[in-house]
Amino acid sequence: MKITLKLYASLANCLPAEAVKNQAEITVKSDITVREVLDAHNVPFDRCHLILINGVFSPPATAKQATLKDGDALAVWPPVAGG
Amino acid sequence: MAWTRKILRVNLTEGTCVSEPLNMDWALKYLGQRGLGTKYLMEEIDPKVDPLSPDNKMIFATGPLTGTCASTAGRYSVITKGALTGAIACSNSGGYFGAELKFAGWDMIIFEGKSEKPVYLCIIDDKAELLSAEGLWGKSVWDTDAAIKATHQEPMMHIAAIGVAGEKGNMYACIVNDLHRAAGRSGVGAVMGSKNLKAVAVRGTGGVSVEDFGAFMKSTEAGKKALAENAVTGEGLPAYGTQVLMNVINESGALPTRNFRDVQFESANDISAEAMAEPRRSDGKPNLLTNQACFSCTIACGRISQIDKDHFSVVNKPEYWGAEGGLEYEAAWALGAATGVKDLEALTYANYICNEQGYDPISFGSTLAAAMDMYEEGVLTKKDTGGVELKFGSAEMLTKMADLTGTMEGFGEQLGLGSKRLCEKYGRPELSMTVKGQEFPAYDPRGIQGMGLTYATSNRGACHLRSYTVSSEILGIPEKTDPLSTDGKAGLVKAFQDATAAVDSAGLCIFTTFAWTLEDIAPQVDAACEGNWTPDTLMEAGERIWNMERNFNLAAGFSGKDDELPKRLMKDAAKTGPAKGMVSGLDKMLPEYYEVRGWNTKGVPTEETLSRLGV
Amino acid sequence: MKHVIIGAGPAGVVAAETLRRHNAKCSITLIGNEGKPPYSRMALPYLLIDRIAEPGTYLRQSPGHYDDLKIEYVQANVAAVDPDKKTITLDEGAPLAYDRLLLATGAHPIKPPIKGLDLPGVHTCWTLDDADEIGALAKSGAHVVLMGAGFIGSIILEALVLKGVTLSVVEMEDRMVPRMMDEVAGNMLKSWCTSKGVNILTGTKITEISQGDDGLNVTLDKGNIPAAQLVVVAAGVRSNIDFLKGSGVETKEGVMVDDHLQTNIEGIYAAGDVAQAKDLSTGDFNVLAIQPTAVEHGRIAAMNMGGLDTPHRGSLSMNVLDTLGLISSSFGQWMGEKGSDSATMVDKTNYRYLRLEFQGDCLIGAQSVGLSEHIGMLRGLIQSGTHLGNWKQILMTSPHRISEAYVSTLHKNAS
Amino acid sequence: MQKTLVIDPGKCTGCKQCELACSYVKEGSFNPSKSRIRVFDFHTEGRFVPYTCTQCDEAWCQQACPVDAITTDPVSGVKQVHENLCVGCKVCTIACPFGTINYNVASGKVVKCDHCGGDPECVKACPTQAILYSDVEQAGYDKMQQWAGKTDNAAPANSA
Repeated sequence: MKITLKLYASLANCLPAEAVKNQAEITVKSDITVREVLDAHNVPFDRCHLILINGVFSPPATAKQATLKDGDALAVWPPVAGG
Repeated sequence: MAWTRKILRVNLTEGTCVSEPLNMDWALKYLGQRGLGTKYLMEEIDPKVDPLSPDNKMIFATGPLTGTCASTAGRYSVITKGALTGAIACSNSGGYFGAELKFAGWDMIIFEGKSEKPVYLCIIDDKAELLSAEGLWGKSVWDTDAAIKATHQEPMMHIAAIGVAGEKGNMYACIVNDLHRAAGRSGVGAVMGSKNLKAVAVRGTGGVSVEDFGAFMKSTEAGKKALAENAVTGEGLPAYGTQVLMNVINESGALPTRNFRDVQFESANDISAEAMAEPRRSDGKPNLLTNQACFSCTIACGRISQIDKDHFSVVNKPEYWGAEGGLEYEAAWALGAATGVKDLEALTYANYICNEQGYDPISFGSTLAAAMDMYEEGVLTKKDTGGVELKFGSAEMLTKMADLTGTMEGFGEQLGLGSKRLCEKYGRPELSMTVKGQEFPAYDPRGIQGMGLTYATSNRGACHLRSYTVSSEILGIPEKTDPLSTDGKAGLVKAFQDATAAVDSAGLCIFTTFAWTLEDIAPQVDAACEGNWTPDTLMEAGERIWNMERNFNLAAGFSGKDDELPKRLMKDAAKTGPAKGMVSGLDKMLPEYYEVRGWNTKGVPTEETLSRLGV
Repeated sequence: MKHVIIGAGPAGVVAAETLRRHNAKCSITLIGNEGKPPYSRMALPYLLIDRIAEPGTYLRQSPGHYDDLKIEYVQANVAAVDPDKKTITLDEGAPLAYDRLLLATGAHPIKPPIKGLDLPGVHTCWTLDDADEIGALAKSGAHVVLMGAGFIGSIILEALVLKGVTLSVVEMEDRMVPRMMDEVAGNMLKSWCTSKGVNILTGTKITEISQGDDGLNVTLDKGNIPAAQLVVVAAGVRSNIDFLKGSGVETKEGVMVDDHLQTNIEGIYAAGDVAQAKDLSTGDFNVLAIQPTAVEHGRIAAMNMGGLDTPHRGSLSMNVLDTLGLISSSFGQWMGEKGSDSATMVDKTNYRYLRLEFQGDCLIGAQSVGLSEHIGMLRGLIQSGTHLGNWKQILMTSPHRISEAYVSTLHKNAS
Repeated sequence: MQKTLVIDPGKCTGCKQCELACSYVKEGSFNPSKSRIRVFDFHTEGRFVPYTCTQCDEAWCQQACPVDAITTDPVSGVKQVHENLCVGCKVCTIACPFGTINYNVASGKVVKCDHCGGDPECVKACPTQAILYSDVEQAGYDKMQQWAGKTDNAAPANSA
């Protein structure tokens, strides 16, 4: 299946080479977990502060259980804030 | 201690500058800056005055911590009855000006009356005088800054000034200090312009003391350590600034786009922090040059940018080739997503002009978006706009309108009315995305429910800085709540509002609260100031200030009916993203909010509440 | 190697110390003639107002300083120099032999040819003894006349006012400190002093002083002033070169030296107020009677005496003055020169003034009033000949940004 | 080992914590105008440059002092003003080609950076490590020294 991986701020270094504007469509196995996607791209998990699946917050603590489905967008940020 | 205990009262009508002692009874109840300045305004003006009349007063107020080494302790606020809103206005600014005012020995300046001719106030320590600004009238903020420093041969002077926008009554004109830091919202610059006051220039060589230096150094050091060790304030903000939110909020489906028609902007990434740091294709340099701290700030979130010299907005205009204050999130959103423009360099240029001529980019972008909405609906035509096609997405149009609004020429004069007046003028008030006349900032209440209540109840009109529930609802600080739910938001908003009022009154920046709670702040305030300052007493002071501001607005003629959101947010559901199909649940939150506030069902504080708080 | 240094002012003392730093063994003799440890004339005004006691004027504070450095400190007047025999004659005792000789005899105050300058109650302010006598007469309420408002006069001026006297200052030039600052600055100082209750008479000459019943009657070429209990003469100084007559050492206003501070006679050097040495700004040879130059001369002369070839690029004229709290300074070609660009900022109300003089994009001179932060940068820029580049244009309209220009160009040069 | 302040303007954010720390320790209140270190703000370059005394070998201030009120610490190389001896004549303020010794009107004495006796407060207060306290051999110091040499009115010695 295919998902969109979006990595921002300092995590952008971990994006695949073909990524454009902080995102890349990647092919993954079915029911892959958030953690598996991040590990596969060497995203330092301790830096993954804000994880959104289709824009909805997914607590980092559940990254090993949270599974993705075809067409999902996984967006991840290190600790950031603004105003 | 901490307070200088001196107020400068400037009567512009009479041309006098008089020193008077600070009312310490009030200081111990309202702390300083926002709280104390508002207390003075409450006591001294009729809330029903015309904001642009000589009877309105304008107060520049520092906090007790302003000028100390507590992190971010360089702030001041401008408190007045807002030109844009007619409500209480309190616009908070950083840079170095606030601290300099304190070093000159003043907690506060109260401006009253109106000068017959343009003047500027020059303060060199305890010497304050009004000087002719006839040669400065018509000049930009930047030129005014340079001219005053040259006149006084004082490169170390810090200057807060209005540009042409403020002179000509742009309703959301701001007061810009240190070239690119602004008391930005509610049209405080228009009030200053109405008084014929061009600038306030300060040089201070005195020191600021605190009550207990030992305890103060210990608590501020602990505070700075906490900021440094916190990943958000220690790494995220200095590296990416507030602009990192562009993609976060867009992904969350709460980035208001094209005058709130949409909640996601397809080109958000082009105008984000990530884009600012990316080398440009044109010249190989990134838009972002470096970051800058305000006085005493150990976070340093400020952006300093440089526009590509060949970009259409600055080609042949070398005065814009140097480094200047760059895009912060709110400005990038208002100038970009709200208007549908994705040209980062054009946004940067428009932001420069906002700083140079002194007007609020949030209100400007939102007003322009409303005008575009009306243009696309055929309400406005080329005849109205001076031949310009006001279509969403045009970078050339954005920069042109920024120029015109800065000098209040052509259609810029219409844009200077602000969204509410403009839409009313053309018979489409519902297209104005405002509360109490003030334009929304960069969070869509359909995607972040708490912000709907925040906007509706903000005492200065729609504003994110009165209770930044985004912190909890999106970023999980201090704890995560569901942005799509209205549950518990009344209490959350109240807690954020009260805590923020306390932080704003201490002289600190609200951004510290990404890492600090009142548990971190109270020891710093307590060591600096007389009185007993604990998290509880700070919270209580915050609540007291909130209720006082509410009372001002009620006396000014506002009521619970003004705690509302535009129809678009209540009726038109979000089209995409997590909030797809949702509208704001304000109607559910508001009654609960009144209840937790101790207000009656009409939104009026009960006698019991007021007496409990000693308002 | 036997080094003899005549004169125990800053030039002499620094020379002695420099010699010792570079050579542990050589013999060093330092000759003073005031019966005091080496002291600083710069400190006299502060002695006058009791901010310091006499030991506070000493050039070196640690007891035994000269003994520790094995510098023989001798009290004597030098009567003559004999270059052929390489000896000097003292007014008492046997001649003293030298291998290298440094003339650091300084200067003495000028007493203009005006009748009455020898009367009791008329003093120069040059020595510790002078300070004692002035101190005794400058009592609170006394009327004191200060003759000359040059650099030295202006330094004494403040001390006299602080003593509580009623002060009249008579300056024959059209302004105060005419050899240090231009009309704008000089008049700013005058107006400042006047506002502080000092009677400043510029363009006025003292023609005669005579003893009257109430004190000294001071006659002016125009106008009148009350009788004075004290007249202080500060009419400039002149190098002490009389003892060199017949020695063969070339003198003009001072002792002529080359770019190694050596006189026309090998082995004899001169430094400080007595030396007519190279002026950095003009390349001319002038007497530059100021403390920093004395120190520089002393150091460079000693290096050369000790065998370390050390050319002297020229000294920069500079002065700083505190006139009743108003601080002023001047550097180099403060009056500009032919073809130089001038940038000025004047704020008469607040007694602030800055004038910069440029040759091309280099600063060649400056003067300031009411500014005291980072003023040394003016020296740095002039002396280093730093090219200011784009900053020159900025400074032409905004001279007050000089410290920014300095730091900016310094960093460009350093990196 | 002699240590010196090594300043990296590239890291400075312009927050002035160094000025606050310096003025607190030296003057007893928060007062940047009395700080011995000053941050210059080059706005149109987006550059902030902390600036203070380099404790130069030439010690112009010390040489120029007419009353021996400035001494060099033999171990640290720091030039110190002895307040009890300084008469406030200001000759050092014009002699120092760096402009880093300044007159303090309130005390009537001159003031300059003295590395806080070997534990500089500005270094501790800097949140971005733009100011470090390091061995003199650190890069950058030599270059400052070369520039300092240009201000010497003695030409470089041929044999020193």
